[in-house]
Amino acid sequence: MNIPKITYRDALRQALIEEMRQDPTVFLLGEDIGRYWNGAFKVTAGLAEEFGEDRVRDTPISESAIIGAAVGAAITGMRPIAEIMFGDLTALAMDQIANQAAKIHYMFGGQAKVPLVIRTPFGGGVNIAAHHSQSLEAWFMHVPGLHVALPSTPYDAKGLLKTAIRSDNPVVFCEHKLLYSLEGLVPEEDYTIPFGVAEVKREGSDVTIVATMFMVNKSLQAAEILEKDGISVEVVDPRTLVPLDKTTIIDSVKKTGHLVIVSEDCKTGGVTAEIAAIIAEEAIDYLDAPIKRVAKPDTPIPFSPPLEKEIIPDKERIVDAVKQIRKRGS
Amino acid sequence: MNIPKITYRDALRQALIEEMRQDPTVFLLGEDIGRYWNGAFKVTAGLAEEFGEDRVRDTPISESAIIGAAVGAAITGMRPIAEIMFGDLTALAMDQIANQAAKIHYMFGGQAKVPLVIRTPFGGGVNIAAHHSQSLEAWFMHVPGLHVALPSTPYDAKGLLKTAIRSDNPVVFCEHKLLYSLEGLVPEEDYTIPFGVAEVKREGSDVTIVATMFMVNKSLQAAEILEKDGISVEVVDPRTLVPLDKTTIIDSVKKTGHLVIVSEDCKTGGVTAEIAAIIAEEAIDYLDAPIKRVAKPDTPIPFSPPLEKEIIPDKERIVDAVKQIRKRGS
Amino acid sequence: MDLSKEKKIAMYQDMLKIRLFEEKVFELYGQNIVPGTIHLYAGEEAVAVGVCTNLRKEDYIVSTHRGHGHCIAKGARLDKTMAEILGKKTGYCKGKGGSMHIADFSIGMLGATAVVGAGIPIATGAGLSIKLRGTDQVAACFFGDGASNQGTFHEGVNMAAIWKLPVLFICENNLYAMGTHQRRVMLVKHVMERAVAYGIPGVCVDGNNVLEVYEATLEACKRARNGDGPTLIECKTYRRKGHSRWDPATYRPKGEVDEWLNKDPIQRMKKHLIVDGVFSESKLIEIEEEVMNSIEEAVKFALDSPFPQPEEALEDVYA
Amino acid sequence: MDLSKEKKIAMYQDMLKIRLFEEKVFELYGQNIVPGTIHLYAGEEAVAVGVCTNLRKEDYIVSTHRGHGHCIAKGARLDKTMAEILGKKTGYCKGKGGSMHIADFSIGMLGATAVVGAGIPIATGAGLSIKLRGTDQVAACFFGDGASNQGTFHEGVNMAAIWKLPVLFICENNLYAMGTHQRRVMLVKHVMERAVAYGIPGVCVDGNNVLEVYEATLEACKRARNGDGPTLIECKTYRRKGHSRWDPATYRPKGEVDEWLNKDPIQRMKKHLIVDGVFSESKLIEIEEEVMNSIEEAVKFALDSPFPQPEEALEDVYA
Ligand SMILES: Cc1ncc(C[n+]2csc(CCOP(=O)(O)OP(=O)(O)O)c2C)c(N)n1
Ligand SMILES: Cc1ncc(C[n+]2csc(CCOP(=O)(O)OP(=O)(O)O)c2C)c(N)n1
Ligand SMILES: [Mg+2]
Ligand SMILES: [Mg+2]
Repeated sequence: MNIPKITYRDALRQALIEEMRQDPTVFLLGEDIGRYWNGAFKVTAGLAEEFGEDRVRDTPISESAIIGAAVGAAITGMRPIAEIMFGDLTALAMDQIANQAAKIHYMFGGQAKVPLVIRTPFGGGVNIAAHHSQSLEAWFMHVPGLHVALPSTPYDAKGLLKTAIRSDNPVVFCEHKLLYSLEGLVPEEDYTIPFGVAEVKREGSDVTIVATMFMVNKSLQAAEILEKDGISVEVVDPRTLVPLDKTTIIDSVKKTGHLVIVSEDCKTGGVTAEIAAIIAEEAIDYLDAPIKRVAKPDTPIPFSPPLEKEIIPDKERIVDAVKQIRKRGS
Repeated sequence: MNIPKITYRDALRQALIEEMRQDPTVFLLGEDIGRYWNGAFKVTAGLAEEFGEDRVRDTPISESAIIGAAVGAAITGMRPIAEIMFGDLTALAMDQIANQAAKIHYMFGGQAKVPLVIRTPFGGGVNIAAHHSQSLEAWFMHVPGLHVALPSTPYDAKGLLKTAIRSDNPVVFCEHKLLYSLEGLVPEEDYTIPFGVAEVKREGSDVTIVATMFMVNKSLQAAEILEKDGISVEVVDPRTLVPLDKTTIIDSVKKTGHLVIVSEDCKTGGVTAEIAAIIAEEAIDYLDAPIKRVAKPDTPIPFSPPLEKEIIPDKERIVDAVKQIRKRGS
Repeated sequence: MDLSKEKKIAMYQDMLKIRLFEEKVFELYGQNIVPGTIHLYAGEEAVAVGVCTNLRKEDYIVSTHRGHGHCIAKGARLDKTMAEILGKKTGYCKGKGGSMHIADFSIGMLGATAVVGAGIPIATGAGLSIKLRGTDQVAACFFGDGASNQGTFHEGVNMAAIWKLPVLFICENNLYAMGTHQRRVMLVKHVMERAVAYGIPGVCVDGNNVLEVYEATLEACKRARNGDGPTLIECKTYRRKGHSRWDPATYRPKGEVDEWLNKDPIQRMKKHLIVDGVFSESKLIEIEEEVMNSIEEAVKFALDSPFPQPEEALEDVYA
Repeated sequence: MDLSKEKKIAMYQDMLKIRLFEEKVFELYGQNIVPGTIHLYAGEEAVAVGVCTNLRKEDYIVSTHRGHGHCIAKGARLDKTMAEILGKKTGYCKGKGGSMHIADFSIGMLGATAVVGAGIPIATGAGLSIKLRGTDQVAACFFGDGASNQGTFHEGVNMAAIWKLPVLFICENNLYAMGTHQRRVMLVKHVMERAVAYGIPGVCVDGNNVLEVYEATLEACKRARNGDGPTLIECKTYRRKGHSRWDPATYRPKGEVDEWLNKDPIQRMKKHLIVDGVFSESKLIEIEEEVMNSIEEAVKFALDSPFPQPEEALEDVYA
C-alpha cells in the first residue's frame, strides 16, 4: 500500500472534505473561509467550490456570534465546524464557548447535544506579536464539557479532526501555525483516532518527555541530541488534553522515573501545570528526580524576532531540562 | 486600641471610600452599582450618594465595553475600578481583560500603565447554577500582565483592595459570594497588604494546607477537627495568585512534608494544579507523601441544592484528604 | 385578524396559567421552598403568549433568565417546570438547571440562558440550521431591553439579517434592567429603532395587549417562513414585581407602577373576551378554576418529587 | 472652511509622507527586511490626515492593525515608527509591538490593537477619562467597515453616546474586510446608518477627499469639545494594495480597483492645491523631495538600529 505524504494543512482539509461528503449536516462557518480567501491558513481552500457557500459560510467579524450561531445550529441537528481565525480571538467568544457550548448538555439535564467543533490556530514563531501568537488551550482544559484536541502530525490531524466532527460534544480543536506546512504520511481512506489515547512518538528508557503540538517536534529533535549523549528519551504526545490519557503518561514515568513536560503556552497555570500535578498526586513515588516544566515564560509574546525566539521553548532548552534532572536523579 | 468588627462587604466598601476620598482619579463603573441598586452584593451601597454618579457610574449591560472603557480611562490618567456583576461574566470581557488590559504595558514597550481593578464575585453555594457560580481565577492566573488577588477575610479584603487600587497594573480582584457577610477585625485607618505575601492563617507541623478564598475557612474548620485526631495542620493563604508567594508555601512544606491544596475552582487546569506543579518542580524532595488536591470535580455547577453541595469542597473532604496522605506519609 | 374564538380563549387561558403559576412560585419562595433566585414573568404574559400562539410545536424559542412564561406559552408541562424550579429530579433538567436554565427540547424550547443576551446568537444559529435543513420552521428569540445593549445583540441580529434567517427577535421591553431605566442606557426611545442598523423591519407594539403582539408576530412569522428574514419586534411591557426574588423595586416611581398595573394584560384580554361576547364571565371563572387545578397538581407533583441523588452531579457533563 | 494655505500644504505633505512611507515599507518587505505581517495604509491617507489635522497634541487617537497612517498623521516620528516596524530596540515599543501594536503616548497616540474592533470601547474610555478630568480634549477612534460588525462597536459607541463623551468614531470604509466585501456582511449601505441606533449624528464623506474629511471632523470636534457627545463619521476609501503582506487581492474586480486608484487622495489634493493657486508644481516637487529625504533618514535610522537583546523579552510585563 502506498500511503501519500501530505501536509498537516491538507490532512485537515481531507478530513473536512470526507466528513462533509458523507454527512450533509456538517458545515463550516468562519471569517474568510470561503472562495475569496480560503481561510487565513488556506485549510479550507476549494471547499466553497465543492460544497457551496451555504455549507462553507463566510461570516462577519463577529467571533461571539460565530460560536453562538454554531451552538444554535448544533443543538438543532447540525454539525457545525466554526473557525476562529486566530486562537487569541477565542477570547472574544469565551462566553459562548465556556458558558454556553460547554454547559448546555449538563444544564439542561442531558436533553441537548452540542456537536460543535471550534478549529483555531495557536502558537508563535512567525513574528505576529501579542494578539496573534498565543497558545490558550489551558483555558479550555479548565472548562468541563469541552474536549480539547491538539494534533502534532498530519496523521493525527486527520484522524482527530474526524473524531471531533463525529463527536456529540463541543471540541476545541487546536492547530499550530508552524505545523500547517509539515508533511507526513496520511492514508487516503477513512480512519479516526479516539480521544483520550496518547501516542508514544518515540520510545526511550531514561526520561519521559510529555509534549504537545509543535513542541512534539522540538522534543523529538531534543531526543536525537540526547541520544548522542547516551540519554534515552521517551516522547509522549497526549493528542487530546481532555480527555487526557493519564495511564500512558504514568506508565512512561514508571518506566523512566524522570519527567519533563513541554508546552508552548505560558508556564503559570498552563498545560504543564496540570500534567505535573497529576503525577505529583498519582505517581510521585516513581519519580527519581523533580519534574521539570519547559514552557513559555510568563510574558505576552513580543514582535521582534530575537525577542520572540527567546521565549518560545526550543530544543536546546528541552535538552537542558532533561540533563538537569538526569544529573540529579540517577 | 479598639478594632471594629465588620463584614468583608463593609471592609471592601471602606477601602473604596478611603481611596476615592484621597485620590480623585479613582472611580467606579459597573452594572447597577449606583444608588438604584447599590451593586448586586451591596458592596457599593452609599457610594453614589457620597461621590456622585460621575464617579460611581452605572453602565449598560455591556461587559466588554465596561472593561474596554476602564482600560481607556486607565491609560489616560484615571484609576478605574470596574465591577463585573458575576465572575462567570468575565468571559464576555475576556478579550479586553486578557488581550488588552494585560498586554498594553508590554506591547507598547512600557509606555503605558494600566491601573485598573476588576472586582468580581466568584464561588458557589447559593444555588444560582451554572452561569452564576463559577470560580475562574485560574484563567487570569494564566495571563501574564494581570495580577490576581483573592482575599479570604475582611482584613485582607480591605488591605488587598487598597493595594490593588494603588497598583499601576491591572488587577483581577476576586471576591466570594459567601464571604460578603463574614465578619472580622478591620482597622479603620489606612493600611495596605502587599501583593505576593502569603499569610499563615494557622500554624501547624504535620500537614500544610494551601487554600484560597472561602476554602480558607473550610480548611481552618478541617484543621480544628484534625487537631482532635492529633494531626497538626498549617493553613497557608496565598492571598494573591499573581504574584504568588512560593517561598512561604515551600517553607511550610519543608516543615510538614505533606501538602493538601484546596480550591473551589474546577480541578483540571485550576489553581491547585499550578501550586502542585511548583512543589513538584521545586520542593519535591521535602514531600513525605503525594500531594493531594481538593477541588471541585470537573462539572458545570448544578442548581439543585444536594447536587451543588456534593461538588463544592467541604471540610469533610479536606479532612479525608489530609488523613489519606498522613496515613501514607509518616 | 384570523383569530378563532377557540384561539382567543386558549390565549387567555395560557396567560392566566403563567400568571397563576408565577403567583404560586412567589408563594413558594415566601415559604422558602424555592432554592436560589427567581425572576417572575408576571405582567409580561401577553408577550410570550402572543408570540407563541403563532408558533408550531417544531418551531423554536430561545429564552432568558425570566423564562417561566416562555416555557408555558410554548407548551411546556407545568409539573416538570415547577419540579425544575424546586430543584427536583423530575424537573425538565433533572434539577441541574433550575429557574434560569429550563429547557424542553421536545417542544422546541431550546433553553434559557442566565447570561443576558447570550441567547441571541444562539437563536440566529437555530435559524441558520432551519435554513440549511430547508424546513419552514422559525426561531423566536426573547430578550430584554437591557440585553439589547450587549454586543451579542448586534452580532446576532446582523448575522440573521444578512443571511435572511427565519428568526423573530422579540424584545421584551419592561423599561428596566434590574434597577436601570432604559433611558439611562440608550438614547433611542424604542429598541426597535435599532433594526435600521441591520436593514430589517422593526416594529413596536403594546406588549400588554396580546392581540397586538399576536398580530405583529403573525406578520413576522410569514416573512420568516417565506425566506424574507428576521424581524425585530419590541413589546412594551412591565413586570409586576421586582427584578428578582429579593428586589423590592423601590427604584420604580409609584405613579409609573400604578399606571402599568392598570394595563394588566390579562384583565384587558378578559374584558375583550366578555365585551366581544366570546365568553361569559362565568365561563371565564370556570377556566380559572381549571387552570388553578392544573397548577395545584403541578405543585403537588413537584413537592412530592425527590431531589436528585448527590452523585448525579457528576453525570451529563459529556454526551 | 477656515483652512489656511499653510494648513493645506501641511495636509498634503502629511499624506505624501504616509504614502511614501508605506511604499518604503512595501519595498523593505520585498527585501525580506520586515518581520511578520504588514497592513499598508496607502490609499487611505486622506482619512488619517483629514481627521488629525483637527486634533491637538493632547487629543487622543486609537488605532488599528492598519495604523502607520494614523501614527504619522498624529505626529509620530518616522524613524521610531520605522524602527518599530523592523523590530528594532529604538522603535516606539522597543520592538515589542511591531506594525500592529505601535503607540506613542507622548503625542496621545494610544496605540494600535490587532484585535479588530477592540479599540472602540478603549476610545470610549479615553473619552470618559477626558470628561471626568474636565479637559476639552477629544479622542478619535479609527476602525474599519469590518470592525463595525463586532459587538465592541455596539457596546462602545452606545456607551459613548449615553454619556455624551467627546469621541469621534471614524469608520474607514475601504469596502473590504480581508476578502469580504461589505455587502456580504451588512445590509446597510453606509456604516454611518448605524448611528441611529445610538441616537448620535452619523455622517458619510468621501474619504479620498481630505478636505471633506477635515470638514466633517471639524464639526464633530466642535460637538465633542462642546459636551454634545460623539459623532460617527464614515469615510469611503480604498486600499491601494492587498489586505496584508501576502494578499494579492484577486477578490477585487479590476474595474473597481481602477476606479478607486483614479480617485487617489494625494493626486486630488495636489490638483486642488495647484488649481487653487496655493502652490506651484515645482514647490510641490520640492516638498516631495523633503518628505523623501525624511523617510530615507528614517529608514537609515531603523536599519542601523540594533535589535533588542533577547533577555529584554522578559521586561515590561508589569509596570
Ligand atoms: C451578561 C450579564 N450581565 C449581567 C447579568 C446580571 N443580570 C441578570 S438579569 C439583568 C437585567 C436584564 O435586563 P433585561 O435584559 O432588560 O431583562 P429583564 O430582567 O428586564 O427581563 C442583569 C443585569 C447577567 N445575568 N448577565
Ligand atoms: C477580532 C478579530 N477578528 C479577526 C481578525 C483577523 N483580521 C485582521 S484584519 C481583518 C479585517 C478587518 O477589516 P476592517 O475592519 O474593514 O479593516 P481593514 O483591514 O479593511 O482596514 C481581519 C478579519 C482580527 N485581527 N481580529
Ligand atoms: Mg428589562
Ligand atoms: Mg475594511
